[in-house]
Amino acid sequence: MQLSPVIFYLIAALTVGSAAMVAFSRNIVYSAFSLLGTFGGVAGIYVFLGADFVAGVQVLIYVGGILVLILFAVMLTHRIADVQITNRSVGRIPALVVIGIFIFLLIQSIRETPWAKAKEIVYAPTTTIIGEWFLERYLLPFELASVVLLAALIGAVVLARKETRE
Amino acid sequence: MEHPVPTDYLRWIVLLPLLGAATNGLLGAGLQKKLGKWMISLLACAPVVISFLLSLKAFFDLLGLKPEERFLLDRVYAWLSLGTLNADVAFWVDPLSAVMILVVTGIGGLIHIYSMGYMHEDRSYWRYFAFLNLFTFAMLLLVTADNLLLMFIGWEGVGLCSYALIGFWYQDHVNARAGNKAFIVNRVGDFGFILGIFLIFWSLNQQGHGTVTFREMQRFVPLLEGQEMWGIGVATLATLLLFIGATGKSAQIPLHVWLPDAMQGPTPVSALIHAATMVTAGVYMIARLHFLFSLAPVTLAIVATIGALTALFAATIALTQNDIKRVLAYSTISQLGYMFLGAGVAAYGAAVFHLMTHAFFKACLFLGSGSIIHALGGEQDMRKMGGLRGHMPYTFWTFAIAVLAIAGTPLTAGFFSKDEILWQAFSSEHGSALLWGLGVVVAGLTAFYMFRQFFLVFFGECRADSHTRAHLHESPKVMTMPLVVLAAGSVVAGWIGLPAAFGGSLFAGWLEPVFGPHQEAHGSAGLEISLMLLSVAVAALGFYLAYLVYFRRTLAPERFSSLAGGLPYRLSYNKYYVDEIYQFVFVEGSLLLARIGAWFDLHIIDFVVDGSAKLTAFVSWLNGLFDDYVVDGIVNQVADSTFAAGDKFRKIQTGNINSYLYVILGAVVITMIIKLRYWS
Amino acid sequence: MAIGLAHYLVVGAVLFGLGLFTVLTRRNAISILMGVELILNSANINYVAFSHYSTGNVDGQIYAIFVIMLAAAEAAIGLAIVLAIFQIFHTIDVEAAETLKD
Amino acid sequence: MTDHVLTYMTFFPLAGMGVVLLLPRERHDLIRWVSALFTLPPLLLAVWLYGHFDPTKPGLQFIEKFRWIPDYNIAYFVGVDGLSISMVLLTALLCFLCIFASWGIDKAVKGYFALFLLLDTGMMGVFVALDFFLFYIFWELMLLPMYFLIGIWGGPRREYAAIKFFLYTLLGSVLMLLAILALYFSSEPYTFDMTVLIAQNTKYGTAALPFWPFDRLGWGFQHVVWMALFIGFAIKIPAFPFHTWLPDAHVEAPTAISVILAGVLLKMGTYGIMRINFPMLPAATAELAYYFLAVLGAWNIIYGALCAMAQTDFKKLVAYSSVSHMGYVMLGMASFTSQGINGAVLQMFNHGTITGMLFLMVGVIYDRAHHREVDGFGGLAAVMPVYTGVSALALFASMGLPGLSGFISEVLVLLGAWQKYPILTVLGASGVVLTAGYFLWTIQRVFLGPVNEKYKTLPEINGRELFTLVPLGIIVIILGVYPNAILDLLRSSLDELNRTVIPYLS
Amino acid sequence: MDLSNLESLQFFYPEFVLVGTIVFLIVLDLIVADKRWLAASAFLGCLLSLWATFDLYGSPEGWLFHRMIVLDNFSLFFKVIPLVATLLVIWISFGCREIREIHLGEYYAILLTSSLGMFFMASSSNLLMAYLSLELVSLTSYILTGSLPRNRRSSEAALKYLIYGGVASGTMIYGMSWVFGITGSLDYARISEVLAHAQVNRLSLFIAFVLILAGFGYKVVFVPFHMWSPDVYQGAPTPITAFLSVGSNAAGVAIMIRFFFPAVSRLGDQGNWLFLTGVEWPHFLLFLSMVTMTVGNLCALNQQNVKRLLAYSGIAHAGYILMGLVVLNNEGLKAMLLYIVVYLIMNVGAFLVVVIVANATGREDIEGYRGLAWRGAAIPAVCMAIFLFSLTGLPPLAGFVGKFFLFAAAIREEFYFLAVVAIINSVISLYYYAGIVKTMFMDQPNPADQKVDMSANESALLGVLSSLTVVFGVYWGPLVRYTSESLRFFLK
Repeated sequence: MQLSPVIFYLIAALTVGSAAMVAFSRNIVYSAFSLLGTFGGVAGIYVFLGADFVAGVQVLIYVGGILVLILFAVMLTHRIADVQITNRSVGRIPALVVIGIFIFLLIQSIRETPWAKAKEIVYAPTTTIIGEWFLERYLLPFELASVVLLAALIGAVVLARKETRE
Repeated sequence: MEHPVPTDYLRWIVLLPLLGAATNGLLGAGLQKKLGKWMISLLACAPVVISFLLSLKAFFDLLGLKPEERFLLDRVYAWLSLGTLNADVAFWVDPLSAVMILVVTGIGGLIHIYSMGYMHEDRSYWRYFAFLNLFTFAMLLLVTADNLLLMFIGWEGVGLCSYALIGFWYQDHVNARAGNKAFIVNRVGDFGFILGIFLIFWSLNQQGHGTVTFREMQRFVPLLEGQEMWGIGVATLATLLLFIGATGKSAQIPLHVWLPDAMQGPTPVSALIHAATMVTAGVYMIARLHFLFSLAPVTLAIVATIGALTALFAATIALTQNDIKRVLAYSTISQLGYMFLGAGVAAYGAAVFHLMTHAFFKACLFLGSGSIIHALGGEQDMRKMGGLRGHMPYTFWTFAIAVLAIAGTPLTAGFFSKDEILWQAFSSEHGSALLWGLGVVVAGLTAFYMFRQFFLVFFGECRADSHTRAHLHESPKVMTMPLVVLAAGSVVAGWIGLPAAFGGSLFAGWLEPVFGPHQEAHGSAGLEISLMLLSVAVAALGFYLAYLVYFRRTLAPERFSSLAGGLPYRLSYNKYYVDEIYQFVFVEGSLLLARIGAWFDLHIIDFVVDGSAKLTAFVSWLNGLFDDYVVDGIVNQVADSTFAAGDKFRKIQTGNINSYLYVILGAVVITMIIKLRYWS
Repeated sequence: MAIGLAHYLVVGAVLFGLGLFTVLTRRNAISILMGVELILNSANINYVAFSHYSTGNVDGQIYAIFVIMLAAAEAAIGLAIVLAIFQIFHTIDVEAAETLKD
Repeated sequence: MTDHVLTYMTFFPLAGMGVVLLLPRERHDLIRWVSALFTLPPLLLAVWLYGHFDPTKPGLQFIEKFRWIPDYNIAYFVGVDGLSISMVLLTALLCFLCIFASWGIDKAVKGYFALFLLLDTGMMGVFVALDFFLFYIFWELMLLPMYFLIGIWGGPRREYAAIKFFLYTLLGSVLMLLAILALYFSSEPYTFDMTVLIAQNTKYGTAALPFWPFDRLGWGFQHVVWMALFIGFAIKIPAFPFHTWLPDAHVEAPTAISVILAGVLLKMGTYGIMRINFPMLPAATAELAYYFLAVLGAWNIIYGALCAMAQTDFKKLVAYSSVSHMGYVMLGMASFTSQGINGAVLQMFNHGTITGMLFLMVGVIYDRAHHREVDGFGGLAAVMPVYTGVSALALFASMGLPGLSGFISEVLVLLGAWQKYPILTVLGASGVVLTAGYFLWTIQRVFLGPVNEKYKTLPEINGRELFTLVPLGIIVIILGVYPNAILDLLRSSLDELNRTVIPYLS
Repeated sequence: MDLSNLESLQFFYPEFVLVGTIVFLIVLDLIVADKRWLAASAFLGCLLSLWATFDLYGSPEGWLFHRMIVLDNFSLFFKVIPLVATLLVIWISFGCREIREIHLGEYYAILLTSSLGMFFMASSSNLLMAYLSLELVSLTSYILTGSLPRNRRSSEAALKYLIYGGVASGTMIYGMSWVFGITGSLDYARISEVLAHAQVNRLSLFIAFVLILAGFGYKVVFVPFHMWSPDVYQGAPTPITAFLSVGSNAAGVAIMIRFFFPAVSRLGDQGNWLFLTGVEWPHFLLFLSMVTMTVGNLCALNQQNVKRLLAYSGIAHAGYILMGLVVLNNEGLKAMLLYIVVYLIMNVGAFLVVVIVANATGREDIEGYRGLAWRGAAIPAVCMAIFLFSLTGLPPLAGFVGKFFLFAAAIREEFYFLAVVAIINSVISLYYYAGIVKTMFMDQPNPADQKVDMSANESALLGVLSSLTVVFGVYWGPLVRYTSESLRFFLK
């Protein structure tokens, strides 16, 4: 199955463009909303790569969860009444130069590197196999992840709890 | 020389005074309080007297031996033995040291006795005698030591005692300073002396015979011939170094400066240390090492020249001094110059002879002056004396004899010994007419200044104040008796050393085993007698001038002092400004160096040390500054753009992540670029 | 031109760069967190792409899922902390609370 | 008992420290007496050792060796030869006397004596250790108590002095650690055993290392290791220019600690060089001794003397005189002659006793007058005659007056050095004159002259103080008259040591 | 041995015990009123887990859970370290005034979870496990740091920590993705195999390693990934600071060793490791090591807050520890493990004294320690001096032994320059450590300063830690043997 490069480029442009918005926007709310575009674009790329389950997770968790949390944080810490919400940056020009060189070097080495090659490239639904592996090969990480989440849960409670003892 | 006669009593000659010193030093204060001063006197004088008796015994023991076997040795224990170095604590007596121990214990004993009277009023009576005994010990050690290192102990020991006794009345800074000066100047000399020892030892060691023992040195020293160091013959260099030591101890140019100041000590001390014994150590040392000096004609020439010049130089200073003891001090220097002149022309016997006679008359002079000072209540300025002849008959007569002796009046001891030296200076192969001439001039000057003193003190009007005059008195017996003995010695002692022209010298014969056969003079007996007459004439001229100026007062002293615009007078009166020059060059110089050193230490080295600490702190501070201002500072300046409204939350910042990420990224980028180039 | 591994990786690299840029230039904590999310996404693109092109199995995808999950956990805790600070802001005098100075 | 005599000597004070810590803190006198009690056995044992040591044998005696950490070939290995036994004697004696010199300490008495006893163990250990690792442990063990003893019980600038001392010596000792490790990894099999390391001394390379600056200097492995060790030791000696910790530390330290510092600690530098650099790195020693021992030694003599001359603080003056006197030790050991090297060790011993006396004596007037300005006194001889007598003995001994111990060692050193370095010897000998200069000047200013009205009623030296000074004075006199008392111990060991280096002398 | 999930369980009980304790704590928190039970059960749980860990010694080495984690002595060692650290921290927390304000049920549960994460950091043999465990430790650390209620300092520290952690781990997983892309596997053994045989692009591998180092470096706290540590150390409750300074540091070292040695390098014949030519991460680390110790020490010089000072000193110590990595042989690794043990003892000891002082006076600045020895706290002051001098590396204290082995490793491989830099740093470090000692002993207390006293359990722990510091300084044979034993990797 061959997807049109045009669509790929569109999605890639969406991803990168929104990311640039996140990076460059002077308004923190804009930045936060631009994340939506990036996350969505990345989900699209996952689809391109035949990772349907991951794409779903991306949308559910990133867009549905993390983005909301971030927006929440932005809103909480900025009075909504403030019209001019600034998100100043410092030292953009040198950063741009360094990062530019860095990206250039990354791309350069990406092109030169003989990446591992799969025997064949298949496009098939992955949910089943992921589910199986979670319970077989990746059982330990899976369980560990639950501990992580438990800890995060408790932690969030510990950190954000309003003190009652007084 | 090869086979010493072992004995075991020599050690007591040396150690008894030490014992006396130790007893008085440790217990003296208590004894003096409980039992009185007589106990101190007893403890101090008895050892010296016994030492003298033992010395006599040693002398007669020597007499009983065949001349070439006259050599007693008392080996106590092995002192230092490392590698090839072997130095024992051992004492020896040969004819030369026999003379010395007799002089030291004999004259020393008399001075001890004299001191009983002189120091009777002093609170620290015990301390005085402890030091005096200690000095006697050190001097005896010096003359009986059988090796150079042991001799060095005595050598420095006399310096120490001299220091302690000069500064005996330490509560006056002047005295303390004089003591310091004596010690330090002596140290300079010792510095040369010890280096000389090293050089001799190692040079002999190179020949396989490293030794510091005199009798072995005498055997092996000829091996040194031809050896060189720094382009100078080893024998010459070694003797020069040793001679530095001798100039220090015997107050020769240029290290003579301490002796006049040393007169700050009690007068008997001046008599014993600064006239009769310690200052002659240099002469003794040269005589002792004559075999070495004989190998070094250059050194001998230098010794003779220095001796002659010192004699002249000191004599000219003595002409103008007003302090009774200072005149004697310069006279001592001058007489020591004679001895060096004698030694320098290889007439060691003559030098030692003069040493001995000089001990008598100079001790007599000093003790006499002590008696005078005692009578005048401490007054030392001759301008405030005069007319003492009637008040102090013993002192006057003994002083007169001693003056005659030192002035070289025929038939006195001084006459024979001085003329022996002058004759040798003229006739010896190392001598010259010039040296002789200098000696004769000095003889004239000596006569002048001695009689000047004599007349100023004993004749004319008494210039002391009335109070002092009222208390004028002759000194007690305990003081005058030694004067009498010494005065007698000043006459008689010379007769054992008659010139060859008058029948030859017993003394020279006695020393023959040490110095080898008496050198036959080049000149005839007639020449010797005519030269002798010439010098007597010069001395008589000196006497006459003094007579005119200070007795008859027909010739005003100003006639002399205003010569050539008064410059010679001022030079002489101010001792040629040598003290001032030394003070400026050496004392101030080393203090300056010291200050520079301390400054360097405090400011440069510590600066570097503290500086490196400070630098570290500074770098650390910069580091902190970077964090606080560059990184956080950037942050704080844009504080209003925080994630809270207004500026209330300005501290909720990410801090310095950015700068450090720059650093990381920069480093990574640079490394990558390097690596890319490396691969392409 | 066919779309291959390199394309995805380049998108990942650019995203990574932009994430780093955000981290570098922003002073605001939440903005930096956004930058972190960009970095995480760029890594995830890589994993999924490698999973597709290089290994042919779902190792990479699973890795990506874990990353997403941990990002969520981290965001939750981050929010909780921000909330905690917010609480203090309302209850405690800011000047008095300014304790963390060096 | 006799099998472990060195161990007992070393650890008795440590046991004493334990006991002192258990005592109630208010019982000051009890603490003092217990401390004295625990420093006495090492002294008695040292005397016993002195009697039973066989001076004719050059090797090590009273050896004890136990495996300590066998995985790394680290052993508890102690023993003495002529070189160390003299130092052991000195340490035992000074520690015992210094307990009495510390009687006046009344601040945190318990802590003071506990630390003092710990220090004692450290010092003793350094001199008996034959395992390099053990040596290093003991070496560093001294640092901590010293730091506290200066820092807590010292004078007004004690903190600065303490930290300066600490930093200096630590810098030196870590460099030493590097050298120790380098030697360890050069041995076969890896070992810290000094005797083995010495036996393998031909193995350490002398070929110039291929990088700057060693290629220029022509320094090989052995030279670099030598240098690292040397710096460590030179700081302790202290050799110019590493000496500036010394005036500060000495001046600020309490009297007893100054005595220990000057009497024992300084010796460790020269001891280390002789114990380690000489036999272990003979080739480098032969090559570098001229510059770093002889020249530096002569320079130390003169420089220290000049600095001393400019001081007005009595204690600082004595401190700088130590710099000067340690120069003789360096010069002597660089001579590689029997006289020089024996003289050097004898000088170490003598300097220990003499400087001990000097510091004790400064302590006595400081306790009375509460200052140490040389110019602030005057005429003390009339007020405190006994004290003056004892002080004069110490000062004259320090000046190298014949008949006292200082003279013997200085003369031996200079005599030994003359053969190899005549010019340096001349310079060194001129230090004798300078020393006389500043000490005499000091005597004049402090003891002579008119009595200072302020101090007319100063009490005479008391029995306890006299008790600390007199034994040292007696030793000073005895060794001046009969130096063989120590030289006999040293001779064969040091000549043996000399023989390891001599073949490398060009 | 390559075990499947169920088979693995028999070698998994230390973790099980720990997880069980965590759950038990959460439940217990709801039931009991006396919170001392919580501490007791947490302590007991850790003790049990520790016992279980020791019980595992001697069991066969191998992979567990489909090659997710490895069972070997090395991983056991790094289970013991966090457990011991946790035990000590629980003990310290017990009497700590700050901690009393925290909800103890959650506090202990999170603490133990963090410890659990450290277990996996040391044993993971898979990039995913490495990331996961690292994140687990990080997340719990953020929580612990921010756990002081109504404490702005603590919350700010937590936020800072979180942000740095996020950046670091993000960077790390980007690097890991490249490793994954190059080798086609997440499994360490497979990665090692591919790297040994296949032709790989050195440049991209190097970039990947550097990026991964960001994640590790952030845990080990070396420059330039150290910036969080002063603020976090200062802001966190003191027992947690102690925990982070030793536990998370050690875990970071563990994961780093595990990745860079068995996964990337190959073991040579003489116990030296051969790394891929052309990928000079050791050189990079050599440089980082020197910079880290220098920056840490220099910054510590100016600090006025003891916790902050200890944070910077911790950075310096991370630099020393890195020395062991740089020399690329087992001696160096052994020295690192040894150093971690002694660092654990002395650093926890130092923090314990900080807690004691803070309990009594509420102060953490050096000025608050003025004349401590004369304020009734002679014993804590003496112990503090012992710990600080041990941190300096003075014999006969344990810290010396640690440094000794590091220096020995460096000298043996002829890294003289590194050794000299380390030495100069030791000397510099003396200055600020001695500064505290000086304040405690040589300065006189102000009349206003409170007296300091301590409870029995604190003094007991203090006694144990300080005597261990001394004992290990003198007799460290068994310790070295234990660490050499622990240096056995399971390699296929």
